Amino acid sequence: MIDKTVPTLEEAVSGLYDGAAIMVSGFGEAGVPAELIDAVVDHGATDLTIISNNAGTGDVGIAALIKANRVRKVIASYPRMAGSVHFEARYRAGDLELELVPQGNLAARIQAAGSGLGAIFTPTGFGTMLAEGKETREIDGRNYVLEYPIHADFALVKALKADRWGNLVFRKAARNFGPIMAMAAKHTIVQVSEIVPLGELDPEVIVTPGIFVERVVPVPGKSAAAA
Amino acid sequence: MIDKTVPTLEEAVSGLYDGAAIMVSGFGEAGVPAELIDAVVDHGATDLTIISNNAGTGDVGIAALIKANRVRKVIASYPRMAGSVHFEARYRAGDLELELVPQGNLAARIQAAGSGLGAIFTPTGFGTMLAEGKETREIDGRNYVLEYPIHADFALVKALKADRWGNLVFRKAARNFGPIMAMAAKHTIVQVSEIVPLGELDPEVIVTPGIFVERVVPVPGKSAAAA
Amino acid sequence: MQRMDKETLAARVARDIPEGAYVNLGIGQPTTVANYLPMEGDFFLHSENGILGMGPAPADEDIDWDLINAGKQPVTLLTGGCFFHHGDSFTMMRGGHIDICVMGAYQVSVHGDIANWHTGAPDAIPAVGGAMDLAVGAKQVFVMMNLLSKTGECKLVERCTYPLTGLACVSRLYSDLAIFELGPDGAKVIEMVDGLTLEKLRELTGLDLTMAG
Amino acid sequence: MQRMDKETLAARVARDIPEGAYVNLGIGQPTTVANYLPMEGDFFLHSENGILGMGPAPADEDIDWDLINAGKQPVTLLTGGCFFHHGDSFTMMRGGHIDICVMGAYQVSVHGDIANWHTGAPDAIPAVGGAMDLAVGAKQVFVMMNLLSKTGECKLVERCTYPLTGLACVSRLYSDLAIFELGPDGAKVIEMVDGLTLEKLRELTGLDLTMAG
Repeated sequence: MIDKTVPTLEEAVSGLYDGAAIMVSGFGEAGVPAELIDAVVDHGATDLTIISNNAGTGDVGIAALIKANRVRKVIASYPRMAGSVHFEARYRAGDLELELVPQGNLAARIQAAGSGLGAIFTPTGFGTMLAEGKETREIDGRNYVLEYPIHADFALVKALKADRWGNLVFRKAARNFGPIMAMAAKHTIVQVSEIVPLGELDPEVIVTPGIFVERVVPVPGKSAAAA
Repeated sequence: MIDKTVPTLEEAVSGLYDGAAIMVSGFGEAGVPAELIDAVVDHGATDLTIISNNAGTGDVGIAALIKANRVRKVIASYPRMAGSVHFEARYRAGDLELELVPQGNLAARIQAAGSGLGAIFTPTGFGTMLAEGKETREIDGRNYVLEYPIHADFALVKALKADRWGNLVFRKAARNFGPIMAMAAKHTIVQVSEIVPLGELDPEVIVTPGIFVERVVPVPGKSAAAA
Repeated sequence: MQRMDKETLAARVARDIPEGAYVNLGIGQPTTVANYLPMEGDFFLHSENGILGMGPAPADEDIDWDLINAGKQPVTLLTGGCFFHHGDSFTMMRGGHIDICVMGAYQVSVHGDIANWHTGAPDAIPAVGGAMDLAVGAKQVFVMMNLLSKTGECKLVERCTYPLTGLACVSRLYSDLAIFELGPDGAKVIEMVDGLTLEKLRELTGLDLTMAG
Repeated sequence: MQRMDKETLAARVARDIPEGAYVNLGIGQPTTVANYLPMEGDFFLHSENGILGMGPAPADEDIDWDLINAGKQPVTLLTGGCFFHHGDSFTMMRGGHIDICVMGAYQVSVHGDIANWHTGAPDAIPAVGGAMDLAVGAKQVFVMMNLLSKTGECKLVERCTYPLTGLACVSRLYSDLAIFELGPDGAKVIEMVDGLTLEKLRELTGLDLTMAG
């Protein structure tokens, strides 16, 4: 019997290692796997590359990792937000490398990694600073920039429900990057509000099939609805 | 009030024109919009390019269009099947151009069109006849073939249910190419077993958001379940 | 002459959005355009974080932090709306499925270039979000801004000096003083506020403006 | 020597598929491998047309033509299985998420090249389906076939003469006479049927075979 659920956050992140590239789901606060990130802080892995839309605010989530000086590089579209003080401090101190990626290119490069493409020609960013030094090409009268997939060793994802095969459903706009990051990482670790029996998730409604998920850990009562 | 439903198949395909490129959903018989294709036959548009996984069998569906000599070109991964007699006859007679595309490249090129990419480097087909003459590149030690998006003027799609905004859900493996073709065509026309009131489709469960759908026509009782 | 206030301008932009349009409203001033779309019509508001059919802000007791817009403000979902992941959301944007997006800007060029993500200041920490995807992907890009900066410099320019967000993509500029059509032939004036003349507008902008045909 | 019959061979392939594996079984002979996966274990069968968790053929009265496999035969869905579109299905295949695929072949080379979609006959109407995507994308590609053609020619070759499906992708060949490991160092024999010797196998294949280490 295959059971991908693990009982503790500690066990969920036990495979992490120094230097790992980690995708973190979430947009703003919605869909951020805050407890999994706390577990990464506790784990102690360092020299991490974090791939996420934002770079955390206040002292929680990615901001906590940055504060603890565990992050070498951030790949994000919108790292600077009200309250992203730890990111700003480390960045200004030169302790933190930033690769700024337009949000749609971030999504498309993550999808390219998940789907095994070698590179994509995307129109986004053509003619801007963010395409400087990159290969470009005119195709059928439009201009495109060549962008490469973003792979990760781990994806930390927050979902609403999972079963023991790792099938996932999400909640409202907390879905955001979760499904595509789950596809792009070698090891996808998911925190969910609820583990449900196999068969309870409608086969038509499963958003992320279990093939993309390695471990699932219950973190009850942590969906926004329950907050 | 926006209502994308139209009462008749005739009205659903009324915008077709000679020379159009038409995507047709379906894999085997599942998800084939047979009644919409019949309406295309009745419409009379000719010199069509058909983009579909298969090329029809017997005298129905795409086979009926081919039999009526309305098809100039087929883009497919698996055009030859037991019973694809009209395809074979026209192809051997030299009346029908065939672009054979590996199934995953067909899907990826349709997705590239829907998502606005200019081209993709895909590993599929590298070193084979189907990549002859195409640009290739080694990226991070793997070999890739440059493939271009497949756009269409129309997509004919079969779904299970729709609401008046064009939101869609599908049935089992009849989903197949429907959602990605709906994204890649200028005009997406959908036949459904049932039109439901707005709000009846759960927002978490809608597979194809209405933004990708232009017209919906009810063809009651034509899902496999009801057959 | 009487500058249009922000609310009047938002209402003016809303008038150019037809029923049934799929619309992305940028963070800040553009968000207010939603308040002026006719309640009785079906307008499809898209949010980059995976929402189509966004409704207005909720009552305090209905706030759900899993249901926020691109500006991270709580919103609601209309009946018929739906959720999807970031891949599909940016397929909508990059793939040309959004009919109209409305954005703010630091500068816009007469040919439709836009600069709205980076001031170019050497110590600025950059953040780009989805602006470049919208600029390149929406069928029509509308910009909404004051025509003049606080220091009186015209933000409609021959050539942007701020770092670009997108090239030749803005079709209309809605400003507090005038509305412009932008494109390969440069800026054409569509409307001006009462009391403003083309001559005066040429003076304010330093551009050789003509009226739209 | 005793050739393995098709059922014995299917059972032998099944023995090398660990519980929890995500597996794509090709049309024809490979499909029968499913019959030998232990009932009490969780095996995840993928079908390119958008199914994960495929179950066995249904009873006649339960046939549903919206629930078919890649060979267009009616199947069932296990509890816990799910449906998805072709984009996601080939993401699973091309993106390296399928652990094992099992395919038939016209020819396989000692270095793992495979030819299984086209005889090369000038009048053949080609059809490729998902074979090239599986060949390039699955973590391990197993081939299942008779070692010799009906006319006695060896189908394990130094270099394929039929049009290729994929290059250097097959890791194992399960044939009716022997099982081989394929790769950069050529073909190594893992097992042979009773009564067959390495010498005899070299003679049959015309290849300079060695036993796997």
